[in-house]
Amino acid sequence: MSATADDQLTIYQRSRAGRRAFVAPALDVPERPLHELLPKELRRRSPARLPEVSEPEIVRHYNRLSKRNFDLDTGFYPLGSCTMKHNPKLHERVAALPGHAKLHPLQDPRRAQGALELMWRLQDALSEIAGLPHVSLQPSAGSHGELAGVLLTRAFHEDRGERRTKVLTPDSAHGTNPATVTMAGYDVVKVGTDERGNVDLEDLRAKATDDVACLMLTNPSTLGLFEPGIEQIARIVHDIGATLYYDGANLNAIMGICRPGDMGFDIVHFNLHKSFTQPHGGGGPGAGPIAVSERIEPFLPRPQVVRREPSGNGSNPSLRYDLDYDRPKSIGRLRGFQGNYGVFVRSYAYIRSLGAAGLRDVSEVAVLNANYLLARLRAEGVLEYLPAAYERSCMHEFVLSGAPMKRELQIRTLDLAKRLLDHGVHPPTVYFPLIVDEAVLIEPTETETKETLDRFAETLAAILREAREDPEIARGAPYTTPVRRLDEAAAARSPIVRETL
Amino acid sequence: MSATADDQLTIYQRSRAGRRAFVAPALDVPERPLHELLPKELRRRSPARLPEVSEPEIVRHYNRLSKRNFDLDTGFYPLGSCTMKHNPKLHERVAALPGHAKLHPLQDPRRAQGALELMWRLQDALSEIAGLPHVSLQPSAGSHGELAGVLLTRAFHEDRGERRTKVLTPDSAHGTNPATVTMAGYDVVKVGTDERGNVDLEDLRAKATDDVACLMLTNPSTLGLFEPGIEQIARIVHDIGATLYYDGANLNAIMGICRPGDMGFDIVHFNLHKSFTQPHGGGGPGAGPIAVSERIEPFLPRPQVVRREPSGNGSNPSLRYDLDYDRPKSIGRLRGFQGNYGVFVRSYAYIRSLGAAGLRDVSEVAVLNANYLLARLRAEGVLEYLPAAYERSCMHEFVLSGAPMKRELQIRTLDLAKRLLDHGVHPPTVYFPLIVDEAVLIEPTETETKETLDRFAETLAAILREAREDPEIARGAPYTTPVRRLDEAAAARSPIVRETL
Amino acid sequence: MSRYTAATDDDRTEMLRAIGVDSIEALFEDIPQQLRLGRALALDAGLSEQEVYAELRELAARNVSTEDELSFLGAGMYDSYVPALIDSITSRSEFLTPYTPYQPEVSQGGLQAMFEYQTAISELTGLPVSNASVYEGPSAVAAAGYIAKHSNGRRRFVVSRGVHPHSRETLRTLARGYGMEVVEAPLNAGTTELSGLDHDVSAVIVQQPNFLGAVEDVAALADAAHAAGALAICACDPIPLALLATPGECGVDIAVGEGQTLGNRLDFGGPSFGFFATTQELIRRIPGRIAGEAVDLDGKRGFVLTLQTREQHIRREKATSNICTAQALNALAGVIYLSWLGRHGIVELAELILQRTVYARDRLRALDGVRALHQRPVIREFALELDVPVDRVVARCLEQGVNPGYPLAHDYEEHPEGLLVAVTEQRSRADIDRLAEVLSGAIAAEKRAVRGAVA
Amino acid sequence: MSRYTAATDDDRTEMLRAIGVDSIEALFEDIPQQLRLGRALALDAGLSEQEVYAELRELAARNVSTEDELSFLGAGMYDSYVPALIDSITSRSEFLTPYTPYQPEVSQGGLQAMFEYQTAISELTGLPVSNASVYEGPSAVAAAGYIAKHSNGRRRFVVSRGVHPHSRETLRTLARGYGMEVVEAPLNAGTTELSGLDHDVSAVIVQQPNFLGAVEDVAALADAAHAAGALAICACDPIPLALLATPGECGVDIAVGEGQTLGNRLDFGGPSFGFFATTQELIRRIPGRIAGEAVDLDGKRGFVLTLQTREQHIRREKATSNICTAQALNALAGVIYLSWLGRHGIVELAELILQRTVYARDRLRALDGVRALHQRPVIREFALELDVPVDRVVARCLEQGVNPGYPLAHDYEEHPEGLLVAVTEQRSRADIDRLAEVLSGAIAAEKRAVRGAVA
Ligand SMILES: Cc1ncc(COP(=O)(O)O)c(C=O)c1O
Ligand SMILES: Cc1ncc(COP(=O)(O)O)c(C=O)c1O
Repeated sequence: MSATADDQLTIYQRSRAGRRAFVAPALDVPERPLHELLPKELRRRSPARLPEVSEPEIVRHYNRLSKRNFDLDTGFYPLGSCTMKHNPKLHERVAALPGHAKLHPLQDPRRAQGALELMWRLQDALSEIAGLPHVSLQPSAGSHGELAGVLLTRAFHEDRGERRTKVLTPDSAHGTNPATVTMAGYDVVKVGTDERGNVDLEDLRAKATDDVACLMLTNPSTLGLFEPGIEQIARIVHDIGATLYYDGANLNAIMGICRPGDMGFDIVHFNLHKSFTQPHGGGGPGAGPIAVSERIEPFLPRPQVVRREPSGNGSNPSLRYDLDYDRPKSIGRLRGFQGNYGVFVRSYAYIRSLGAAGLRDVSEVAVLNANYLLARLRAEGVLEYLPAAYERSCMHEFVLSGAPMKRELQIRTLDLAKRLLDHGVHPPTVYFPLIVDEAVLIEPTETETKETLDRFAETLAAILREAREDPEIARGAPYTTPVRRLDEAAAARSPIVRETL
Repeated sequence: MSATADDQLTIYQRSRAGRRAFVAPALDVPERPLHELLPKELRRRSPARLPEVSEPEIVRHYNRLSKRNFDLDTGFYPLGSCTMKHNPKLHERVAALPGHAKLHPLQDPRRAQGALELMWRLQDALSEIAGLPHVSLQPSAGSHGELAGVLLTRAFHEDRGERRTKVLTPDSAHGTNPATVTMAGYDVVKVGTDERGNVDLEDLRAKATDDVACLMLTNPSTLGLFEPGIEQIARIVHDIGATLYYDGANLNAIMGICRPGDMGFDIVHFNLHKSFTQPHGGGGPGAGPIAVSERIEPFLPRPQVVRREPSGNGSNPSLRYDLDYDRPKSIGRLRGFQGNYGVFVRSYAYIRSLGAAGLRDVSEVAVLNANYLLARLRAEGVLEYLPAAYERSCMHEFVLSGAPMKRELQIRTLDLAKRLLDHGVHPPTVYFPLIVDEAVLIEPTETETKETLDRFAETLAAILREAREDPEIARGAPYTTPVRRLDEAAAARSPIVRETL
Repeated sequence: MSRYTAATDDDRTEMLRAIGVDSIEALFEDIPQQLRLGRALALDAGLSEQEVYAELRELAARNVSTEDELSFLGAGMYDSYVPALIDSITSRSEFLTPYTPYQPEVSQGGLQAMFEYQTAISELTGLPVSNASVYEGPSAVAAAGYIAKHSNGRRRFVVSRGVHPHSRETLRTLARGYGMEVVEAPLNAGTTELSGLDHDVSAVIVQQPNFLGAVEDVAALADAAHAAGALAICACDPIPLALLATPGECGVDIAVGEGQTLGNRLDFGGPSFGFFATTQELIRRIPGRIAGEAVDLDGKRGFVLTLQTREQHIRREKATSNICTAQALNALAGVIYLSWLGRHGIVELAELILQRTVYARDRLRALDGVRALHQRPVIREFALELDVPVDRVVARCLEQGVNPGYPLAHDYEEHPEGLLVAVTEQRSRADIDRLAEVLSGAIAAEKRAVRGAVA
Repeated sequence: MSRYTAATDDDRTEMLRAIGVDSIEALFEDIPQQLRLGRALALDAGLSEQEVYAELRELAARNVSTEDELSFLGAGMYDSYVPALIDSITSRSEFLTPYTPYQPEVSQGGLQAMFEYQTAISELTGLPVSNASVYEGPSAVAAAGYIAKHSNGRRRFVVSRGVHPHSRETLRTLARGYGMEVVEAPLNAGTTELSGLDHDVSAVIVQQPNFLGAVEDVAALADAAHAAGALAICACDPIPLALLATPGECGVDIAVGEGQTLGNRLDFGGPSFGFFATTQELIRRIPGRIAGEAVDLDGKRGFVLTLQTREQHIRREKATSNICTAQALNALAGVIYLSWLGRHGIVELAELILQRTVYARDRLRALDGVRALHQRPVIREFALELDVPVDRVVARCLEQGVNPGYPLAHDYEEHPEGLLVAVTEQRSRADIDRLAEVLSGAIAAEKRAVRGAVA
């Protein structure tokens, strides 16, 4: 079971001239000389040097590579802000049904009624969960949903003849928020966080000027805290005529408990790959549907999935669900076709499996698990070195600061994270949110058992004990992983981003 | 990536009262009290203490367990006599098509024409490969095929009014052969092997008396050698009125090159899980179809898949392929239903993928790889300690004897095998065939690359070098596996074969 | 054609040079020239992957699967739902591709799964010892017979006519080899009637529920067997065991059965697995692989194949069975399935099936032209008898997309118009109601047709 | 309902005690009472696994997939064959479930696969730098525009009318945000006509082959762009790149494209992946993740996410893109697919498609009532123009189980009766012949119907 040196070869290094996996179907039409069909000057001069390998080699290569990954089905993965919950296997099965997986996106809607109905029902469910009446499934991920949201904001203001220039984001915001703001042509204005971890209302009021188009907020925030002043915040934002945007990355804390729409948000994005269990795939695919209020609706991307009410004169019943392109105020498309349908199938299956009670249970247990883990860490003495950034009960995740640990044990948050790898646990998110020094953001999710949380707490305590004895151990970690610490700085200085052939 | 202690728990040890993965569909019929439906005295008194675990736990448990297995998609697996060739992924896909996987075995043959045609075509292909006119797909594995074969032999003799009592098997035979002979009510008579590794013709002649019902032979033999005297052997056996049985475990060496039927064999079994790539599944499933000569045909198990020729008067075209039960001389069924159809789908797909030329290429490369590896081991000096049991060119596998190694380096074949584990290679078959002292039976198969064979040869050489320095290392191996050497003797003395709850 | 082989022309040249021959042909020198085939095999040319897929899909499309009709076929294999996590786990190469775990140090995954499986089977059957699987249900019955013969040396099996016809036939086939006589005990009012058991009887073999769906009084049957000094062997359907008195509780010596419903596909009859459980006394006679607990050099718990001296590779002609490759992957699916159901889930599932089965029996027996074939308790399957030719009724139902069950005539000439109807958790009340409607219509139409023909 | 959560009642009690509160409710104290929902969500009750499966299967059954008809739909996504080994690998939890590889020591599998993917894209496009994926083709075009804007600060994009309508629209949507004007360059005789490029032009954007299937002279277009000081951006279909002059050879600055045909399913339009390749000069402006080589403490080769200072989590409002989650798993399928094809296979595949496409175009243009829309070389798709209303002809074909292609009218009012026909390796000569027959019949029928209506 030990790794062999051979494990490290790339697929290109395994290539040998003449090997192959692919066998082409026979040419069954009269063959015409290539130069007649494609003049030489349009043809490539040198071949693409793809690897030459047999099928067993490809299978073994990628199987071995897979073993160099840590994954959710192997162990605990409390990566804060990422909602690494169990990915039910049923979802892969239903998404693979040929009626879903082999459906061409340009199929006539009459011949894709199942797909359109599924999308419509998913819109409906997301609308209910968000507490907002309209949904577009189009965006491909959270940050794409953000972009949609800010572009909607722009269209909304422009439609009213207003040109606003700024978007507010808390200093605790995820990086995609300010990046999105710039991409959508606005200037970012940062709003501070108060000593309890909430939006600093004073600062917000000061910055809430009438050239502000929008406030983007995550609630619970990236600190894992619910904004108790959310109603005031909404009032301040709406009073200046701006929109209130909900970054839904943390929706897992509140499903069925409270709703962004009821809090006053105009636009919400969902991360179906977080709260709704689309597997993360090592960095996608995901989907970032958005839900919006009535006033934003006219601007939604096109096409929109609609249900046509059967008209009195018995209009075509085969077109009950349709794609509506006739949206004159729409901001337009954000991508090709109708969105990441394969993801919709999975998330829809999830919602159907759990129903209302199940979704609420998800959030309750997510919050219970986080608070329990926090309590357990306290009981283990871990918080002495890694105090909670804010002393209050958290939602589905919480932030510790490794600053005292760094000071007193001479190990950094990074070292702690790396040492966890040797214990078969994926580290939490580290150094985010930026406003907490040596931050450790821990999100256990609802699908973990109490035993797993207990073991994690004990492991952290053990690492701290070990560091008290000998900090060098953590500083040199990890030791048992396929590679040890990698020199990222050197890699970025002179980047090698492809194999030299 | 390191294993945690938690890795070793059984699913029962993970159980906590109240957890569950299963959600029952709603009861949609009027509920009747249980005691009305099943009187108490017919009911079980205590529940089956199955584990109580949530779905994420089950997934993680078995995923982790899987990582404690070595497999063919991880590395080289030269387990002699087992033909550990690549298992094409296409086969899993086609076997899972609902039309195959969800077909009830008692479906009306008119409504299972695709399945019956597939079986018929597979029979046809196997018949051509074996050079024998009739095939039954029914047996579930090689040893089941053997049993079918010896029962056919019995039926054949009894039909002629003869009662024979003995079956001959070479001393190199696989254990299933003699075990089968006993199960079929015959006495085993062992035939010796000559100094070239062939059946000792003198001994055979001496034992070929007219109370012998059958000779069971593997060709190439379990020594990886082709019997050059096969024609003489067949003559001897047929001269006494006995049948000649072909153990097809080693068919991978000769597909498209020569055929058991042409050699004079009456009955052949195939191991679809060896030559025809059904994945071994950690010990099955497999399938052991048999091919037979005309004189054996009347006795084949029932039902038999047949093709009905369309009759002149236009008889039912929907019954072109059928199950024929009307076989008065049949030995009867050997199992439930029609055999391991899921295996047939895979092997049929394999035959269709490769065709005649591809199958021949399989055998050529299997033999090339084996001979090359033997040559490479010689070049590495490995044969000085582990000489080939017989000095001649081998077929698809070859046997070394670890006796000199044991004598000179003080490590046994077992130690060598265990030390290989630390190098990420599965050991060859060891201590079989029984007639070679400290036997090592190596079958590389055709799907391995030259580089893999080279590396294996170098690894063996390195282990021998290491043993020359310090034999203790090999004797204590393995070191890098999930567990180290296990005390099998103690386990067998007081067997614990289930978890105590 | 070389997609699965890697030897390029250059490789071949180099390898042949290393071997010291100048052609691959030369490696086959031991094969007498006159035995060489000398032509290509008469098989169609190889195809690309997409073409093979298309062909296999076309063949599949000519089968009517349980997804294509409303099926009440059972009679030994059942259209039960296979949860997705089973595919996900059993398709992992680490479980799918290894051989039988001869090297325990790198096979702990498979071995521990076997141990867990054995525990589950032991719990289900109430017997302390289970092996790691045999081929399937009917051959498990025959394997049990072989053990009985060896354990008491008697010469006759008494097998209930309620045992699956395939099991009875398989037993006969194999018994002929190992030299045993097989006689049948009749059914009376749906259950087995034992009489005249003498001291030649090696084992009495019954099935629970029996082939006609009736729940047997297994304890009484086992008592009768033991009274004659014979072993009691019971073939059981595993899911009903969640509710029924276990073989262990009934005094059965060997419990076997078909494992397909435990997380395995129908697959037109296989591969599935057979389970085999017995008492502590018979542990050293059990066929096939058994995983056992062991400790490693460091004192760590681990698992090995144990009691190997029973087996063919060690004991050869004295082995307790010739089985080698069994059904490990299918048994793995079995233990995952049972863990998925869990202690309470299996009871809930069995009760759901029971309730729906009783509903279905009551619904159908109330139809004009339909009688229940027996009055015994049933649990997932029941037998009916029709007033009109069952084959023609079935054909009429099939036309409407309903497969009403398995006609008994093939196996029970005493029930020429018998029909065996199976209910699984995938058949809802609405499905059963539809069956009732279609069956009733078919019978009425058949009656009209008969009257029409007569008139 | 708790199949995915494990907290039993006992667990809950114990955990709440440890937290020091007496109800879960208490943990939500920060949420103002008046904001609590106070009712259950109005969603249907949860279902068992088998019921969810049945529902999703029922929905799937109401879609006509490419397995259910003979489909010549393309226009950006193609019914190409996905080899089985891709499913087998990408369904492994180790690839399926991890997050973006933030911890490289336990993510070498994913990172190395990205590096291999980048190499393959670089080889295909002839450009030295590829990122690890963006969302899909059209948004990749818009992302390329964003880079162009930042690299030269100019204010206008010139986009060929041969670029996929979805790409053009997506570009417009996003350009409106980042403040760029978009103008279209017309097509003439099937290919892009550029004129009047001035110094406001930031980038010229073309597609190869273009939406009407025509092979463009990309080198000439790139030269024209460069002459005006603009960047040349080319959206390419990856399989034809096996034969066509690469973006790199043509002097293109940024090559993007839709990766679906590289081993990804149709999935009604997603998820697939977009690829993004560029020159060494633009490496620090590229959006999204990039895997780079690194060495570990022991000097061992490994891989990391590199150039992270471009990205949103570091650079925030100054990032080169806001992209975070991208399409890693789909790109993995892409690199496996390309390795499966291999150096020669990709050429063989492209040539097969080319030959069949030309055969199909010749076959169809010869039909009565059909004209080729342009005479340019085509490679996997071509546009026709019909004499009769295309919608009605398509409807007639659909009735016969043939989907003849994509009507152009929706996107090109200048081609009201245009039809875009795509050929993949899964459409055989016999399939094309059948299309010809059905299409010809449909046109004839339509002509008759028109004549009949007129008469
Ligand atoms: C708080 C927050 N917002 C936005 C995002 C961006 O989502 P995505 O990765 O789906 O684009 C993330 C993802 O990590 C997040 O945690
Ligand atoms: C030579 C030989 N014969 C027979 C068998 C038995 O085959 P099976 O395991 O399929 O029953 C084997 C399997 O290892 C074998 O190698």
